[in-house]
Amino acid sequence: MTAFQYQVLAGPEGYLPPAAAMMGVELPDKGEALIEGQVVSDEEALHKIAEKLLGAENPFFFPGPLLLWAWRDGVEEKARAIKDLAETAGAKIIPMPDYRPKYPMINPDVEINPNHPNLTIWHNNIDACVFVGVHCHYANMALKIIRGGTDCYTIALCAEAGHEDAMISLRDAGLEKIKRLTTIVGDKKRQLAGREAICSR
Amino acid sequence: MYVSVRLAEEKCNGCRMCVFTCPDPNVFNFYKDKKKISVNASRCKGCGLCVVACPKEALSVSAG
Amino acid sequence: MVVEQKAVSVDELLFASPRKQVFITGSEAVAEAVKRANVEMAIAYPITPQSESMHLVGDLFAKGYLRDYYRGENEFAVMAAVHGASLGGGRVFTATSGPGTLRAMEMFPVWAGSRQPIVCAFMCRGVSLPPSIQPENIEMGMLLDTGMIMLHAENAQDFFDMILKGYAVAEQPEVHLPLGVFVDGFFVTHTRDLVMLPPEDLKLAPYDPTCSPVPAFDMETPPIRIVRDPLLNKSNFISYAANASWHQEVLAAAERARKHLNRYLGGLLEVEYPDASLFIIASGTAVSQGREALKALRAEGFEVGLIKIKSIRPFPTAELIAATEKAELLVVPEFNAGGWLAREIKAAIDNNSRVCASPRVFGGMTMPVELIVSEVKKAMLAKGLLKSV
Amino acid sequence: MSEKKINIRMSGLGGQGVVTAAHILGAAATRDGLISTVNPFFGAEKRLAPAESYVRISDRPIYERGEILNPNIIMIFHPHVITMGKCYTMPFFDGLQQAGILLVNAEQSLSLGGKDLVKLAALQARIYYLPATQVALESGGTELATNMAMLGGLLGITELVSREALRESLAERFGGGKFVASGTTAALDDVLKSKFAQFDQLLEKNMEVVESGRRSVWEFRIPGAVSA
Amino acid sequence: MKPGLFKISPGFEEVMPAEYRELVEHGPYGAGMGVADLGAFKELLEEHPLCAGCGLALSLRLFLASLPAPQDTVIVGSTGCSSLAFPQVALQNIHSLFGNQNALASGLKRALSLRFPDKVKDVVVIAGDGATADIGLDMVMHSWFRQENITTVMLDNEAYANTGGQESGMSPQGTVLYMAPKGKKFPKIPLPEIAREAGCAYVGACSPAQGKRLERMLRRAILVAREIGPTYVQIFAPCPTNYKFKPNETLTRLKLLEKEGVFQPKEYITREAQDLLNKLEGGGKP
Amino acid sequence: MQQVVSPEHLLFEARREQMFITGSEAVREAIKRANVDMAISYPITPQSESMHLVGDIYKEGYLREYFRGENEFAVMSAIAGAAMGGVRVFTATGGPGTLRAFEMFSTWAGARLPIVCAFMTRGVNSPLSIQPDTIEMAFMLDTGMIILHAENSQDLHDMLLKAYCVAEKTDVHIPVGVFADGFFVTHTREKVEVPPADLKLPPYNPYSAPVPAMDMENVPFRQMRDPFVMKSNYISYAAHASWQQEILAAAERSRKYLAKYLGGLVDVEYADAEVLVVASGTAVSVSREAIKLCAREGLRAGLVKVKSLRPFPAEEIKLVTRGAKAVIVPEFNRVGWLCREIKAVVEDNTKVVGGPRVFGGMTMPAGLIISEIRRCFA
Amino acid sequence: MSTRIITPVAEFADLLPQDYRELVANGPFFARRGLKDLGTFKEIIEEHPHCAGCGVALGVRLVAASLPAPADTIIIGTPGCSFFGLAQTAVNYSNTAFGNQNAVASGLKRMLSLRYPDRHKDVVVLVGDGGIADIGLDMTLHSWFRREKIVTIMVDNEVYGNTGGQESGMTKEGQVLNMAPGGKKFPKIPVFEIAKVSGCAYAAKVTVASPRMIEKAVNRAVLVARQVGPTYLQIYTPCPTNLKFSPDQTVRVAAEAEKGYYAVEEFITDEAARCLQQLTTES
Repeated sequence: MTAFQYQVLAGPEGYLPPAAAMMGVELPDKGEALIEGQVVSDEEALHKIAEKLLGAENPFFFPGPLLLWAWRDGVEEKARAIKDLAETAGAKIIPMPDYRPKYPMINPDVEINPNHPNLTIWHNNIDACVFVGVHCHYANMALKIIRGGTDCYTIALCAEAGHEDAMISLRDAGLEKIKRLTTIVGDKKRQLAGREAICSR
Repeated sequence: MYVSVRLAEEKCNGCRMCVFTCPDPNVFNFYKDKKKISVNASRCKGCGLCVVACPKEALSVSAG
Repeated sequence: MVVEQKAVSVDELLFASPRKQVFITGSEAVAEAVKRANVEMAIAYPITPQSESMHLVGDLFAKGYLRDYYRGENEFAVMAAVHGASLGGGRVFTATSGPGTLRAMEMFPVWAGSRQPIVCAFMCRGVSLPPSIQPENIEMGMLLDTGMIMLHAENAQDFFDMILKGYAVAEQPEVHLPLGVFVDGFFVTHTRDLVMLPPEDLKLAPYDPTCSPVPAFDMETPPIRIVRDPLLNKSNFISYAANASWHQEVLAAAERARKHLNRYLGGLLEVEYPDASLFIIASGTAVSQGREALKALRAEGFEVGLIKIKSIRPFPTAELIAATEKAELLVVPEFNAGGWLAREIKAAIDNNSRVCASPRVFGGMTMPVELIVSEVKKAMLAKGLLKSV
Repeated sequence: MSEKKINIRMSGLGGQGVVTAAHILGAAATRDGLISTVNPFFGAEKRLAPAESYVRISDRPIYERGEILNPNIIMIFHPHVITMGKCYTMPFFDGLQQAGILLVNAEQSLSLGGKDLVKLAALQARIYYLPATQVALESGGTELATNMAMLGGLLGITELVSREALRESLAERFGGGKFVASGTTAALDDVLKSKFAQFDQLLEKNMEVVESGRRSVWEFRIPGAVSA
Repeated sequence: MKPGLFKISPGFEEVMPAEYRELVEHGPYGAGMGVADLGAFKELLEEHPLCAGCGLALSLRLFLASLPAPQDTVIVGSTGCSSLAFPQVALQNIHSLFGNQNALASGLKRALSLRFPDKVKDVVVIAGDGATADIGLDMVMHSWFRQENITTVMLDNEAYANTGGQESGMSPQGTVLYMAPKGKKFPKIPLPEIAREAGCAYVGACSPAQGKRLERMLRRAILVAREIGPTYVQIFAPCPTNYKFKPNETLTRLKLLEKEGVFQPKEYITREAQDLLNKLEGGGKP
Repeated sequence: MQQVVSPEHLLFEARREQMFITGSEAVREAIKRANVDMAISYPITPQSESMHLVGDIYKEGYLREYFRGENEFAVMSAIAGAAMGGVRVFTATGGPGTLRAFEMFSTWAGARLPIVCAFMTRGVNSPLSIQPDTIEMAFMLDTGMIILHAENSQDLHDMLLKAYCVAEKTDVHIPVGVFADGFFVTHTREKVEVPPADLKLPPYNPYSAPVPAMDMENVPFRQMRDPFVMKSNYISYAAHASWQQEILAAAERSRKYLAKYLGGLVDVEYADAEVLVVASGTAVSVSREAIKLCAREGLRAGLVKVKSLRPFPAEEIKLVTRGAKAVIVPEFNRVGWLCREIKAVVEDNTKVVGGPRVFGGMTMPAGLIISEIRRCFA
Repeated sequence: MSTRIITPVAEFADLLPQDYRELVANGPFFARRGLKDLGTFKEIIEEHPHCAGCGVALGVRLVAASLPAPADTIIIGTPGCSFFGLAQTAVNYSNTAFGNQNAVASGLKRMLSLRYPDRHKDVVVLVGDGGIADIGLDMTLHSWFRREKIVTIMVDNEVYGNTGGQESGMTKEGQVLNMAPGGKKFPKIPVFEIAKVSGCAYAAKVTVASPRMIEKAVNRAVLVARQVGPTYLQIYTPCPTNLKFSPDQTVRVAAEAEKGYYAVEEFITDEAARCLQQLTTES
């Protein structure tokens, strides 16, 4: 093990930061997740996601093509679950319908592009975001660029092995895990609301 | 300040020669009911191919 | 005729099932691997010493193990066609050698950049000029920075295993990179050797294109509006940064392969006699020659160890630093004139004056065990570790 | 003695002459005995796609290369650079140095976002407008002289190079036959030259456009900004 | 070459190997020898390692005997069986890479034209079917498009023979060879016709079964290439080793294939080339 | 009308004129004075412009032959043919073109052809990029060619002329690649000093080459360029290996000529500084800027400009870095091939800092190097 | 493709950007649209950075609008001007290295035939003259020799447009361009004639001045390629920028060429003719 543990924190990380994988951050095994470059249990990560989403001023979900188009069985269900999650977390949604470098410009109000995701982040002052349904290659690119040039806190709900350049990364994020996350977010929100209610009393 | 195509709608007979000669997509839209085209000037590069193609002299390229 | 095959996991195929010993050439070992790899399509172009393996793959096609196979018009075209087939979302195989590798050079970074899990066997030989069909692995020195994963097989057994393991590593969604399995031509391809094979009625589970980090090209996977792989359209800082980030992702993918390589290969390198103060470090056939030298030297009472480097990309830098920490002398025998492995090792470890970048033979020459033995002794002498030879 | 170095970033659309303008400005600076390097950056795009070029002018040797990330002066040749995001950087004034200058080709002031103006004010930036295309059409008879008007506008703000040097550079660029333009630029050169019967006429017209540009530039006061 | 260049320096006559002395005394340089004189002069090709009964080797012999000006001919080859014989050829010859022969010849021909503007230097490419029709096809055709003054000769043995007998683009449809385990899926590449369309002033197709015809076609091709533009000769010589017939059947087989119409000799000549040939061959000389 | 003068006169004695030109134009100015017989071109950005300009001087009569080939592999083959025919040649390419023609470069070296080729480096696919990146140089290191890396247009101009002088030496006679970073050099306009246009290098003499020209005018006639060593046995393998060693030896012999014409394989400034920046190409210029700015903060860093990558100045670098506390290697590519080279020759290579690295067309702000320098001093 | 892949998930449908909503509502994927409907449907080509009056852009647009089954079409391209119109296309589009398009298409077509044996997946190569006739000539011809079932379309602008206007093999003889400073020395490469003898089952030579002919030829080329073998289309798409004519004259220049060396021509083998006949009868 390396003595120096690289931390994947919100940026801006600089001109051309290295990919976290190049700095020794490894993707975890099944049942585990990453928080800021550290391997943790799935459950811990789910709670941390809930905390970050609820603590954010302007959280956004960025669903990608795999989730936007009803191309195979199971997508619609998962999409409903994500929508539910976003609503529960009080997050807005901006889609990433494709990956092309768009000409002549994107409209950062309504879309996000993996080649310059920072534009959408800057434009909308997004301080926390969730990637879901994006092919891993493009998600990794986007997460790295976001970390390089913005201070946005990134969360990846990956159906495959996860993403080191997200501050929190889940792997094998299927329907069950998403629903569990929604439950946690909902519970936490109620707790917070309760606490606020107590405070304001 | 920039050039783009302008339509004199009254001259348009809906032949769509402009539609077939424009190298750029969706600059011209065709309305079947009106039998007329419309122009999306923001997408036009002002080459003038449609002006040459138009049999009714309904199109011109000019600065806006 | 074709054997009915059951699709199983790589673990079951390679680690759990009983193996049977056969006496075959390296080329035959390739065919045995491809037979069990559930490959859909292969494309071939003749070049010595690779041809034989692709003939045998052709035979597999004729028998029904593969679903398509043809001879392309040249290596560049073959590597492009394999790329197209891979874009289409299926598992592919091809092989080439020496000048063929160089002719197709432009395609390798393309494979890596577009994240295609193509497995290609490279039967290394000399490159022009002068032409030579004989073993030599200079081409590996030229491929180091293509972004491909590079494994160097010592013998036919390695060759067989590394091709199958290659698919298992290359197709991991977080890796999804091309993988080259390199062997030294003739020394492996044409040498008959004992190889342990798992049953032929088992094959790898099929490739699943829907797990790919990039969409398959079939108009069945969203997004439909996609260009592979784009010239980032705007010429501006943002596009350059996106391009750079794309490249970093390719490097990162190779890093992620380490974990899987460790698991399937049992480490990126292997050490014999880890306590030795003097190591022979090699890859490919030079390892086998090194093993013989090791025997001879240890018989004379020299405490020599051996480090076999299996993965050239990613390179086992940390493992090498650890393994050589206490070593006083490192002898690196190679089958090429450029000495790329010695350069890699020198760049990877500190106090690199410990590295003796020899012996080097090339042009098809064999590396006699005696040559390594005498180089080791010469190096010891120079270091003052030995009084006289 | 400290180094006097000016970094100028010119952003426009392909065909507007940002490359040519940079070349003429850099060549003029060289004639004035200063050191200059000029480089364009363009992709494989075509006309009316974003194009940018960079001029560095100094009294000392210049070593750095490539894009100018921290310009003192930004020249915007086309409002689309701002309004349609056709620029190299986001926002279009990204990297502008303290007390930098913006020169924009537009007929009237653009409605820059409130946040942009706040940032520019904090930088103590100065914003200038110039209807360069209009000036080019009126004084030069062709919009292809927009770049000359922009150079004029620049000289109207700051005397970076002498009028004589500029004139000589122009003469060399369009008359000498020594200069070889690439691709599309060469095609546009031909159009430009075809508009004028004689070289002298072309030169004089260009200088007229420069003068006219110099006169037509005006400063936009950023509301609430502290004067630099 | 300069007249008189090819002689042994005084004092060394005795020590030179016999084959060189023979070349000097009875070689074909500037001697106007042809196929009819074979056996009566020292051939340009020495002992070589090609298989017994190899039609390609016979073609190469005939080819070398047919050169109108061997003393000023540089040949360019490519990887394949023919290249095994090349080191034994008493002409300056180049083997560069597999398939790049016509590009290399283009550069060479132009360089020699620069250096020897008043002399004819024949640059002749002679390569196998794989090198010409598969891996090198673009460079072959572009030398034709560019109207390079070179002659391209294909030794068509219908297979990649040197690498062990793989199907090539020139193999007949249906043939089972390595890399076509279910039989070749498409017909022989119609290169003579493509050559005709691609700008060759003269195209010939022949076989070593008729040496005189081969000589006529090759000479025509070289003469036309000097004056007009690119020319192409395709020499049909299937490989006994890989097509698995007896070495002594090579020629009978060729004759039979021709009789059956499987192999058809061809000549496509542009009008301009025909005019030139009429002028050159006016004397009735073949 | 040009007068033939000695290389020494042309390069070092003749009075130079100042021009404000791009790197592409600097190529034209060099070729104009290089007495080149023949050039062959194929379009690829950012190289095209230089070969257009070479086409123009062909039309003006400075060259005797010029054409566009069908692809880079064909062009490099045709150039080899011309060189074997005994004339002086020139061509250029970049990025993907380099890789497309890749097989030819070791062939040039193996055939002992003194070809001079300019490489305007750019990114290679995928993804597609036409922007500056030096990764192609990593692939080229073991081709047997001499590899020079130009810092700017002046270097590009001078190195091309000097390349002919080195490449054509009988004891060298191998190809020389002059590499320049695309756009950063090719498209940047700056002051370049050139010798008078009415002077040119002496012509190439094919009969002083270590291998015969292929013209049927010199001996031997029975000469194949370049054969499979025929017999499959120890003797022919040894012959093949010896041939390769001769190519390596030729590159070694070029050291003294490179030293003479380039003034050394490396340039060193402030050799005694605690922190050294080692770089090649455009990265040298950026390093100069960084060192200049650091000096204002009182941080004195030195500079090692590597001009020749092959042969590699291993001893020079080993010596000059021996006393340094840290060695910084900034690069315009993702893999850090120069850093690898440096690490392999610096004995205690833990002091080598690989980076900053930028690529994909990105500019390297001097600030990136400055922060590394600061970190090393800290 | 199934209709599902372009069907947005209900939850996110209203979040899609405008161009996608148009594609879904009014695209050519499942409603058969032809050239005659241009202007009334959302095209699969998007806004692009080609020069004003670009013939290549016009050619690419007309081809895209003519595709008989865009929902199951994959376009393979190569670097060059043609790329720019296609980078935004609403079908799968790939370009890898210059000139290798027909090799990539060969592998892709075969793999798709393996993976979707009961469906037509049209693989269309859409590339400029440099990519097809110069650097990629061998791969073009060999895909024809091998009888690959792919469509090869050349948009012939007679120049390397993207690298700044160099002479190409398809440039007319005598034309002065970069890298041909003394004028091009040899005639246009007769790719069309070569296609006829190289195994193409259908070939056509058209220009952007005849859009309806382009549509007919694209349809025939795609249909024949599905069932019979390789097909080739050569479309004259003149380049105003490098051949230096006014951009409003592109179609006129093409029309003029039709009267001479670019006369419209169709080549069809008997087998392909029978195939088309049968398809007409069936429909």
